[in-house]
Formats: sequence, C-alpha cells, structure tokens
Amino acid sequence: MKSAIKTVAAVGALAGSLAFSGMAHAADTIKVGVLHSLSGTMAISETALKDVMLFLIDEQNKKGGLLGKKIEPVVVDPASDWPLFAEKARELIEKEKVDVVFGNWTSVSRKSVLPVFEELNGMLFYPVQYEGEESSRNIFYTGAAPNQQAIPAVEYLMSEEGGSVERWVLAGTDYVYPRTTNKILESFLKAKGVPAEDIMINYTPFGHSDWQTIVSDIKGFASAGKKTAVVSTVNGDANVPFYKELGNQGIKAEDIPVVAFSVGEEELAGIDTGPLVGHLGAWNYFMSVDSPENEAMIKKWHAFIGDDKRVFNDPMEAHYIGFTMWAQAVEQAGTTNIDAVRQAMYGQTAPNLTGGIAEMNTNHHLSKPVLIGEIQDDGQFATVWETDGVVVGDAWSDFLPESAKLTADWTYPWVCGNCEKPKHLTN
Amino acid sequence: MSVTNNADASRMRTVFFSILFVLLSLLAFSFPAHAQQNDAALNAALSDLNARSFKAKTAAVQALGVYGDARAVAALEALSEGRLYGRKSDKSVVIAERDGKIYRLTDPATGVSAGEATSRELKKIIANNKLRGLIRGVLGQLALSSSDSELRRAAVENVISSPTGGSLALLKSARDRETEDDIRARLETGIATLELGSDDPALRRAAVDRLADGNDPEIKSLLERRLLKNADGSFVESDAQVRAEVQEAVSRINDRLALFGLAEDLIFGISLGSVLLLAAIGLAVTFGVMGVINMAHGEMIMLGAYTTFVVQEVFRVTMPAEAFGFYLLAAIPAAFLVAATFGILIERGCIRFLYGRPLETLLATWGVSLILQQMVRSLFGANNREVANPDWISGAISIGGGVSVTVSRVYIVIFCLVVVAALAAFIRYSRFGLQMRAVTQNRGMASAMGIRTGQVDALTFALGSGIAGVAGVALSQISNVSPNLGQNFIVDSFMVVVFGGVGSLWGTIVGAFGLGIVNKFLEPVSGAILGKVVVLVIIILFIQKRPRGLFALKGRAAEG
Amino acid sequence: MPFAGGFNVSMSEPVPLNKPAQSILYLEGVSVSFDGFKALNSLNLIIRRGEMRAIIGPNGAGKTTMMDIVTGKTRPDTGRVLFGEDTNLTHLDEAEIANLGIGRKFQKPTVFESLTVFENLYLALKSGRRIRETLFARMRGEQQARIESYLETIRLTERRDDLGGDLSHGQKQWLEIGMLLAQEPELMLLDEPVAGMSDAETEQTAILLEEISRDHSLVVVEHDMEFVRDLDCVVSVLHEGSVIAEGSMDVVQADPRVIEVYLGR
Amino acid sequence: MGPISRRLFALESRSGWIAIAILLVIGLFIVPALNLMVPEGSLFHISTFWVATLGKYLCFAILALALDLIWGYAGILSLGHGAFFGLGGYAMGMYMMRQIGDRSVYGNPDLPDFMVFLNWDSLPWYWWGFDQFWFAALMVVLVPGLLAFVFGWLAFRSRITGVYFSIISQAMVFAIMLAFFRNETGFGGNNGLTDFKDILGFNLSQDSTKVGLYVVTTIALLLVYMICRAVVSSKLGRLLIAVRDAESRVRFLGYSVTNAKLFVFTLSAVLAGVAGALYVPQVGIINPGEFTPAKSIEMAIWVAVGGRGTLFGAIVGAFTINGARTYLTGVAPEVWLFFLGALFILVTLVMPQGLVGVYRSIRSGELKDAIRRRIQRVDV
Repeated sequence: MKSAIKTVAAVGALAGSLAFSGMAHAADTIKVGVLHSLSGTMAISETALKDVMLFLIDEQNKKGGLLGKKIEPVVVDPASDWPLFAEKARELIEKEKVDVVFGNWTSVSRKSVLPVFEELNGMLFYPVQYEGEESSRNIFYTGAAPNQQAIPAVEYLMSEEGGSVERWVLAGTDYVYPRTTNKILESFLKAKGVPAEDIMINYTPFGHSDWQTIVSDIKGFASAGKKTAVVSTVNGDANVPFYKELGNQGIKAEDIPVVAFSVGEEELAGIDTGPLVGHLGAWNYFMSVDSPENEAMIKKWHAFIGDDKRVFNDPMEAHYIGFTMWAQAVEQAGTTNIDAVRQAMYGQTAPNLTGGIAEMNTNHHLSKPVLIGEIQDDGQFATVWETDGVVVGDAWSDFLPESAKLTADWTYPWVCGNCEKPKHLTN
Repeated sequence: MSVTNNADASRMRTVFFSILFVLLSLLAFSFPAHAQQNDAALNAALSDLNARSFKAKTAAVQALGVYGDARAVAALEALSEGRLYGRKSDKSVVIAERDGKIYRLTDPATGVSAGEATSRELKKIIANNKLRGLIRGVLGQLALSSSDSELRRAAVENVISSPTGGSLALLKSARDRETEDDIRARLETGIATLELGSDDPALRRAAVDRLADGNDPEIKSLLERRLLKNADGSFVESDAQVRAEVQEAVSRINDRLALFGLAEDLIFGISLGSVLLLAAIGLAVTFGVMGVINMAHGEMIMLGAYTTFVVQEVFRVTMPAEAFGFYLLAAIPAAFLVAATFGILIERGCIRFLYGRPLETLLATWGVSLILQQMVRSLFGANNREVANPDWISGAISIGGGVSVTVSRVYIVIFCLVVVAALAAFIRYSRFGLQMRAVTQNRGMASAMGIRTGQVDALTFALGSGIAGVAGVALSQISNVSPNLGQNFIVDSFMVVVFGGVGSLWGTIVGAFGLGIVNKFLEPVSGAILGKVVVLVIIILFIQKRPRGLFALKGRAAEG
Repeated sequence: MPFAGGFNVSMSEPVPLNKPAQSILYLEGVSVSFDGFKALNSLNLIIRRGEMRAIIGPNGAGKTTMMDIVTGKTRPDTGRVLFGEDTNLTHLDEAEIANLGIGRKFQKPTVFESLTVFENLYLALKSGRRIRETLFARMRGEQQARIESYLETIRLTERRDDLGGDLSHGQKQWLEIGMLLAQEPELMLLDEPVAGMSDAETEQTAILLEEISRDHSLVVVEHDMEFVRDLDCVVSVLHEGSVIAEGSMDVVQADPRVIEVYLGR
Repeated sequence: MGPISRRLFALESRSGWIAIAILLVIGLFIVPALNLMVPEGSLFHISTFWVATLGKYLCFAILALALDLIWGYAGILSLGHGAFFGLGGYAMGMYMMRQIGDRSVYGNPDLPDFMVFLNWDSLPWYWWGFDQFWFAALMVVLVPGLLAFVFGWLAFRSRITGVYFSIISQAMVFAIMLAFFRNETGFGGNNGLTDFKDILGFNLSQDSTKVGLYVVTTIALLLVYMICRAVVSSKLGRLLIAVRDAESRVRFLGYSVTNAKLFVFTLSAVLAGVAGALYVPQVGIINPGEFTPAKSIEMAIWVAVGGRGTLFGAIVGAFTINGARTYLTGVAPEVWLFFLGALFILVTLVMPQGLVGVYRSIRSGELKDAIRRRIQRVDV
C-alpha cells in the first residue's frame, strides 16, 4: 500500500517537474517561436527554415533587438507529426508565451495548428507556397498563393517564348495542394481553350519512388505531336526519383519541359542536375538572382551558417520578408501585443531580395513578383521570365466556382476571412 | 477564339522564320568561303547572343547557324551547354571553362585564349528551352554532313525531333549521301513523316507504307491525325484510298504497340522487383536465417547510400575527372564494410541479448533505427544529398514501341542478381556459410562441435547488414539519399521476405519479382496508390493460405 | 462381425480390417508424407476401450506423427481415423478432438509456465470451453475439490501455488499428466512420459499410469524398454510408418523383424 | 476464500485500489479545479496546455491498455493498432465534421468542405448517419471491432502467430494509410478531417469543453482499466496467458485458441477505437498520419517501456514516453531522438519487465539477483 502511494507521489513529482520546467522565463525578452520539424519526413525541408529563423533573429539582435529588448528564439520539434504540431503550438503560445510563431510547411500541419492559433489569438507566419482557399485572422501567409506561382508559370509555357505548349500533364502527389492547384489550372487551361483530351492529370502517393510507369505514360501522352509540358506538384521525397527517372528515360527539357512548384534550390541540392537542365521552376525568389540585396543576404547567411555551400530558397526568403515586416510592425505598434501588431502589419512593406517591394495585403497574403527559372547544371535556377511588377496573392481563387465569390479582408468593413459580403457594412 | 488566332499567328511566324532560316542556311552551305570572310557579321551575331531579350538571341543563333563554321558551332554548343558568358568589363562574349575557382576564357570569334576571370567578372548567358531546341536543330543540320557517323546518327535524331520547314530537303540530300544503312533507314522514316503532309497523294501513300512498319507511338499519332476532320468537316487526309491505308497502318502499329505495352509492364515489374529484392535481401539473411526482426534494416541501406555519397565526395576531391565515374565501384566494398561494422556493433551491443525473443528485438532495433537516423541527420544535415549517376550508367536503351529501359535500372537488375548469386554461393559453399547454417539449425549441437556460435551470429548479422549496405549503393542511384531513406523500404522489405517465405532465399527472389510484376501490371489499371493497396491486401490474403509464405519449409521441423 | 483385434498378428501386410465394436481408437490405412518422406505408411492400429497400449519403435518410426494425426495436429493424406463408435477424426481440429475425450501429453513437457500449478489444472478441468463461459466462470467448491484430488494424484499438493515454470522436469511431466486427468478424457495419448526422469520418478510414474489406466484407455509411446515392460500391457512396434509387430513385451521382443529393426544389420 | 478467488483479489491489491483512487481524485477533481478555478498566473494554475496534453496522454493510455491486453496477456503483438485507433477517431471526426453544417468555409450545409472542393455532389453512403451522435458512437466501436474481427478471423484461423502476425498487421495498417491518403476515398485525403467546431453542442475552443473532455477521458480510462482487469482476472485471462505460453497445449485441452484470440483482439480493437474517438476532439484533427506504421510500432513501445502484462505498466509507459516526447521536443529539439532511441534499447535490454518490473524488483530485492542472472546468461 505504501508502495502505491509512493508510485503516485513519484508520478506526481514527474508531472510537476514537467509542468514547472517551462514556467521560468524572463520577461525582458521578446520571444519568437520556431515551429519547424527537425525530425521525421519533413525535416528535409523544414530544418533549413529553423536555421534561417535563428539567423534572422541573430541579425535583428545585432541591430539591437526590438523595442530595446533582445529577441529570444524558442525552437521546438513537432517531428513531422501533425497532432504534435498542435500540441507544440499550444505549448509555444500558452506555456512559453511567445509573441509570434514562424513555422509549418505542410498544409496539414497548418490545418492542425490553425484552431490553436485562433483559440489563443496567436500569430503565425507561414512561409510556404500553398493551395490558398484559406485566410485566418491569426496567420500571415508569406508563401505564394496559386495565382502567384502556378498561373504565371502556365501562361509562360503557353507563350511563344516558353515553347507554345498545347498539351498538359498535371502530375502531383495526392494531397490538397496539388489537387487545388490542378483544379485551378484545369479550369484556367479550359478557359484558354485547351480541350479536355489535351490535359492529363495524374496523382501519386507520398514518397512515391517507382516512376517508371508514369514517366513512360507522360512520354506516351507527349507523342501526340503537340508540344507537351508537365506541371509538377509532386511533393518532397518523391521528386528525386521522379527527376532521376526523367533524366534516365532521356526526357529533355527542350522536348517535354517540366515546371515544378515544389522544387527549389534546397531540393535540387540533392539531385544531380546535369540531366535536368532546362526544366523549370516557378517561385517568387531564386538564389541566382543578381541583386545587391540578395548578394548581401547570401553572404551574411553563409557567414552565419559557416558553410558557403548552403542554399537560400523561396520559403527562406518568405521568412525573411515575414520577419522583417513583423519587426517593423512591432516597432510601429510599440508593443508585441498581437492585435496591435496585426493592425500594423497591413500595408507593411519590405524589399524583396530579387528587387521590388513586397507588401502585406489585408487578406493576409503578400504581393510578390513571380519568377520563372530554368534549372542549370550547378543546381541553381536561371531566370527566364518574370512579372513586370508584383502580383497580389489571392486567398480565394477566381478559377474555382465555390471560392470565386469569397473575399478575404481583415479590415473594415469586411473583417472576414471568407465572406460574400462585408460584415460591418450596415454599421 | 482569340486564343487560337494567337496560336495560329505564332505558328505562322515560326514557319516564316524557319523558311527564311533554311534559305539562309542553304546559302551558307553553297558559299562557305564567303561566309567565313564576313567576320563582322559573325562578331555581330556573337555579341547579340548577350542580348537581354530572347528574341534577339534567337535571331543571333539563326545567324550563327547560317555561318556554319567551326567557330559558330563552338559558340552554339557553349551556349546550349551553359558555358557561354558575357564579360562584365567589356560586354564581350566568351566561352569559359571552369578550373577550380577561376574560369579560363576563350574568344569564340578567334578561338584563342582570352585570359582568365573570376565568377564575379562574368555573367552567364542564359539559354531557354526554345533556344536550346533551336540550337539542337541547327547543329543537327550542320552535323548531317559530318564525316563521323556517330555524329550523323545523333544529328538525324535531332533534326527529326526539331524539324523546321527546310528539314525535308536537308534530309533528302543527307539520305542520298548516306552510306550507313541504319542511318539511311532512319532518314527514310524521317522523310516519310515529313512527306505525310505532302500535296502529292502518291508521295503520301508511299510515306504511309514506309511508316506502317514502324512501332513508334509518335508516328502512330502522326498517322492518326491524318484521319481527323478539319474544322470545315473535310478530312485532313483528302484521298479516301490513302485514308484506308492509314487506317490499316494505324491498326497494325496498334497491335504491335499492345505487345510492347505488355513487354513494358513486364520490364518495369522486373525492375521494381529487383529494387524490392535488393532492399529485402539483407533482411532475408538477418530475419530469414537468424530470426532477428531488424527494424534498423532500412537504416543499413541508408548507411550504404551515405557511404556512396562520401566515397563520391572523396573521389571528386582526390581523383582525376576520368576516374570519377568509377566511384560507384569503390563504394560497393566501402558500403559493405560500413554497414557490416554497424551490424556487428548492433548485434554485439544489443541483439545478442535478445535471441529467442524476436518481438523484443523488433523494439530494440526500432530504437537503433531512430538513433541512426538522427545520427545521419546530425552529421550530414537533414536534406537530401546528391549522388550522381556516372555516365556509364546514365541514359536509356530504346527497345522500340516507345518503350525504353533506363541503363541504371538494367545495371540494378544485373547487380541485384549478382549479389543474390554471390550470397547464395557464399552460404552454400563457404566454410562460414556452413557454420552459419549449422548454428541456425541447431545451436546447441553446433556449439558442441566447437563452432563459436556468438561469433557466427555476429558475422551473420554483419553479412546481412553489409548486403543491405551494398543495396544502398544501388538504391542511391534511383532514390533519395536522405535520413528517411531506410523508412521508405522497411515495410516493403518485410512484405517481400514474409511473402516469399522466411528462411528461403529462393522465396525472397520469387517474392520480390512477383510483387514487382504484379504491382506494375496493376498500376496502369488502378493507379499507383490503389495498386499498392491491392498488392498489400493480396499479401495479407495470401498469408492466410500459406502462413509461412511461398516457399516455406514443410513438416514438423517448421512448426517449432 | 468378426473380431480382428487379436494380439500377435503381424501387420506387415495391411489386411482390410473390420472395426471391432469395443474399439476406442481405430486407424486404418493411414498414410502421411512430408516433402516426400513417408512418415506413416498405411498404418493400421486398433485400441480397445479400457486398454493400455504401449507403442515403441526407433526414431522416425512415426510414433509422434501417429499421435499428431489422432489429435488433429496433422491431417492424413489417406486413411480413416475413428474414435469410439463412428466419430471420424480426420476433419476435426485439435480442440474438437480434445473435447470428444482424447487427451494428449507432449514429448517435451508442455505446461503453462506463467500460471501456477493450481491454475494449470483449473484450465484443464472439464468444464465450459466456450469463450463466454470462461469470461464469466466462477470456481465452484466441487471443482476445487477435484483439483485438490488431482494434485494429490500427481503428488504436487505441496507446490500448488508455484508457477509451472518453476517445476522440475519430472514434475512438469506429472503436472501435464494431471492436466490430462483433469480433462477427464476417455483416451489418453502419452508421448514419452518418463523421458528425462530419474529412476525413482520413473518408477512412480509407472505406478501413476497404472492407477490411471484403471478408468482410462491409454496409449503410451516410450523409448524406455524397462518402463514399457513395467507397464505390462500390449506393445505395438512401429517401423517406417507401419506396425510390424504387436503383442506382449516378451512376444514382441522375440519377433525377428523387431530384432532386426532394433539391432540393425 | 479459495485460492483462485484469493488470487483474483490479490491482483488488485488494497494498495492498488488506493493508488487508483488517488489518481482518480487528482485526475477528476484537482486538475480541472486548478485549471478552471485558480486564476492564471498563480503558481498552482494548470494551463489548458497541460489539460489538453494530459487528455491526449489519457487517450494514449487507453490505447496502451488495449494493446497490452493482447500483447502482454495473449502474446499477440499487433503492429497495426493504429488502424483501430484511427478508425475510431475518423468515426468521431465524421460526426464533428457533420456538426459544422453551414459554418464551413464554403457554407454548404450538406457537404464537408473537402467534398465541396472536390466537386462531389452528394454525401457518399458511408457518411450517412454520422450527423447523429449515437450513430457515430456506435461506429466508433463497430468499425474497428468489425475490422479486427475479420482480420483476426482470417489470421488466427490460419494460425498466423508471432512475428508473422505482427508483420501482416503492419501491412494492414499500411494499406489503410495508403487508402486514406487518397482523396477519392472520401475522408479528406492527407489533411484528413479538421476545422471542428463543437461536440454535442459544446464549443470545442472553450476551456470548459476541454476540461470536460479531459474528465470524460479520465473516466473512460478507469472504465477501460476495469474492463481489462476483469478480463485478465477471469478464467479467460488465465486462458490468454496459457495461449501466450503454450498455444498448442491449450488446443489439446479443448479450447478454441482462435476464438479466444479473436475475442480479445476484437475487444482490444474496440477499446483502441474508443481511445481514438476521445483523442480526436482533443487534438482537433484526424488524418492518415495516425495510420503510419511507425506510430503503431511506437504504441508497442509504450507498453514495453511501462511493463508488458501489467495493466498499470501500460498506462505508465504511455505517460512516460509521451511525457518524454513533450518535454524533449521542447528542451532538446535537435537531439531528442537520441534519447528516445536509447530509452527503447535500454528498456528492452535491461528492463524486460519494463518500468513496473524494475519497480517491483527493487521492492522485492530481486533486482540484484536479476542483474546477476542476466550477466550469467550473457556469459553462456
């Protein structure tokens, strides 16, 4: 009987120590939560974003921090486990009392933390290109919406310069981002007069590794005599075997160009790009862009990370822009209070590393330039086309009937993430 | 409507430029001496390559094609391969070869050295796909008259795949000159594809005759388009007689293609099977022979793949460029040793305490796998590592009918069979193999006969791990090299071994190829995802019928 | 109906048999092979109700396989196996056969090592075998008394609350026999009940078996010739999957074929 | 009292009952009170984070109990229990999805957002009825139970045991994962079901709802514990241990091993389904990630760490591992897998009976003997 009581006491003490371990924190710092997977399947992409956050915070602290306080990063590992994302988000906001969180990569992880951020009124900066169809009051989307990536890329390929493509393969991993993007593209292409038989849609599971059949199907589809391109929304791990198969089966970019929305410099670093020269990527940022801001940033990044082979990519730039805007908004608001900072975020501008100025819109999406690049043999993209100015990110796509009628605007009179009419029109 | 108009207009423009270009290039062939003298035009075209707009670059490429001399060819090749740069200081165009940190420059107009420069002083001249396609066609047309038959062969393909308005005349004259039979045959086919659009029905009929023997899906769709109707309701192919022949040709090609399709599924299935077999073969030793459920098996494959990466980097630094391609051969023993060493460590440090408790080895080795993953992540970083395909295993072999087999996969099939054969021979004929079998069958008796069972266990596990490492070398050629590499294979590996029959090497082989082929025949019908689900369900149901797998030992001995 | 269960009948040439009325176990023309090896070759065997029968034979003669067939562990390729009057066993599984009243002791003593001696017997006790019945089973005083008496019989009363795994080898054998008793079978098959026992234990076991044989039919497979002699019952000699001799120990030992089989060439 | 019945009572000793009572008081009264009544900022306040996290652990504890029942007692190691947990979760998720009604993003009261988005024009038949809580609750136990019954019937009838069973159960969960990843399957694909608003009319984002769910889960854990206790202390419990120790002996005693295993496996799946159903409203999302084989393997590790074959051990294991994960992913995000991996190895090597086993040997002084015996065994 004593033993049982002892057990209970021990368990209690353990729980207690766990509970108290997070409680002691200094109030004279501004805390920034970093919610990126450092283990599990998504560590491949997200680890670099954790590094870039530490880098940006370090830079800001060198400049004297914010509001006279040092910024303290709070790094946690949600381990590519979606419910753990929600737990860690709650821990960051409620226990660590962070002032803002930068994090997430996959849509499902964002969906998992979204109710937590809304419930606790936190602030999340989400840096990855995504499917859109969302605008939360508590999330700022600094990655590309489909209209900032997919549509310009397809327009480019349809143009004479891009090869006058008439036949399209939409290949993607079976999850919501490719599904949405492909739906948007499908209706866009049909609106442009592409007949249904010239569009092939194919979905593969996550981490698909055997691409022989699909690449062969693509070859077959492309043999119809019309110029064919592949729009790839293949995700993560599956890309390397996909591109290796493309290269090995001798599909050259001149014949069947592949434009990808999820393959950036970081992903290419793991592939021998020799056989891939000419395949395309559409992003808001390329590391190869020749601009003074970019050069300075890469230099500082290499110095910070201590490795001049490390790449800088689009989601990293998105974090850079997001962090810069947040820091400015905090300075303007004079506080880290979420509501005040949110108000200060609207209309906030920050220079893109590729030139031009990014602006935070009231739908919580950025205006950014769109760049199309061809893969080079050194693993970089060479920009072959870019938009004249910036493109406003659309939370709700105009090409989907259900979403076309929705508006996201978090300022008066709308104050709404998905409304058909303003909430405060009658007031 | 406006969309089609635009497209039409652009097509018209293309045709116009092409005709112009061919006229110019014909001119160039007829008066090469004149062209070479005109260096000013060459220089102008070269400097136009450095223009900002792709339109100007296109014109410059075409102008260089007109030149057709060695200097123009060198410049075009350099542009297409990304070796053409603009020097920032004087805006001149140079060909640059990277040599360590600096670039050695050549002036394309003179072919002489133009000194050296650092990457900061240069700006790469970007070619896009369209430009590269154009260059390919231009160089192809120039190379059609090359004396090197290999060059001609490639050139014919290039001209056929990037045809322009003047290609027909070029191909015909090339055919008349051609001495090699196979190249001439290819030229004939190319001519036929172009003559299919001729105004003369007789020519068209001849072309259809010629093409009906082929089995190329591109030709098939070319023929099929002759059967369509125009917007005004008339047939594209106006002659009914020819139309019937086209119909006949299409159906003949279709019959052949169906066979090729089957062959393709079979080939893909064998290839997938060899990958499964490679992934599973090490497990067949550790699980099949020793009864150890090694959840860190996938990590052994991963270690092999990372060893390949390290060996590659060592070769890159220490070896001459010609030898670089052979890093893979060096990686095989290295991967074996690394994985085997880890295997011994795991066996001695962990598994040996757990013999007879298979389910607990499962949990402990799961812990090992987590540690190994994190170790690799900490050492090499979380992202993928690049492992290059050496030239000798790149590319594809076309076997007709639009079916091609990639060379790397052929090597993997061969490699996999060699590994299995070596393993089987080792187990069967070597002294250690004998001891291994003895310990597996009767530990006590083997021990009584003076076999050091502990040592045999450790070495058997090392063998299984080492083979997994070797598999990692092969898999690095077609898959990610990342800390998650092993996780992608572990479930499949277990399925193969259990399906084939634990303890039976033969069963593992048949199981792997069987599952690979079934999967590939299902995939076109059900899609990749459902295909895999179906395969798993088949395995589950199959195990009900034969709980010990395909090739299980029968009788009392197996029921222990 | 002629009675063909006679002693001393050589079975080397399988004669079509007619099942005797009082037989408890009747095997006719039973053959089974594993991977080409014929473990049983058209085996004929008849055990009468209430009889104790010893079966001997060299290694690989098919003794254990015969038991596997009877208890449903192995299906015969051909042949008939009847229990009692006319219950065909070849289509039943182990549990069904056990519930018909055939108990079996393994060659290697098999008891439940993580359960106490008492619990081992409790599980074996003849009572509801359905899952629902076991879930809601309550022990009755009468059941407990029976277990106590079995404990007495197998001389393990002292160790009733020890775990099965903690018993000595001989005690495990006894416990297993006790479990068979608790099953209250009509027919008991014992595979080498004295293997690995000390002389004293062996003697005691012989006495135990004699006690048991008073109200059970018993088939004992054994290597220990002295022990078999002690049992003082009909002996069948198995060789290469068939019975080559049958009769009292003395008769069997005099049979030239048996001598040849045992002594070899 | 006879020896058996004495043993029945001894299984749940007086100290055991007291421990349960103390934990129950803490779980049911102290934690909610400290969360709801003590003001934030007080030293004694328990944040909602901890209520939610503890609630999650409680679900895992139920799951661990379910797994312990089959592995620890009947010796069936299922590496596919994530399937039952996930299916139970999906059943509950579907109910909550239907409760969203026209508050969804696209405002379609008849279809969940992802169906609107995929252009589905009507609700597929397998979604019918899920707008009723009782129906969903029924499905929470029925679907996992049925799957377990069919799968178990196939497997146990063919006498697939040990490692083979583990591996094909892994194949099962893997197949389910792939199927649920497909968007066409109709369960929201990779994103799964999310964006829940309320359960039985209670707003999910309110602290009181969270505490309520937590309390319900605590009670559920107690009930599941009692059910498991009742099973393992019945004659069936002995039978299961007997099956674990010597399966064929049980057959020759006349019991149907298939039925015994099938019963306990199905029961275990049902309990796992209940755990999943309680889990989903507390974490706010259910997606195919729950079906990854790695998660199912980890469940087995909770049980092993806590102590197989002791019901209390399963609970301890679930709390220990998940507590460690919560703690380490925050404190040592870059290297925590080393700790976790090392823990798994250590437990299997030196604590074959898990934490509860260690605790027992320390108490009984057996630890020293055990270590000595272990060293000797290694020498052989």
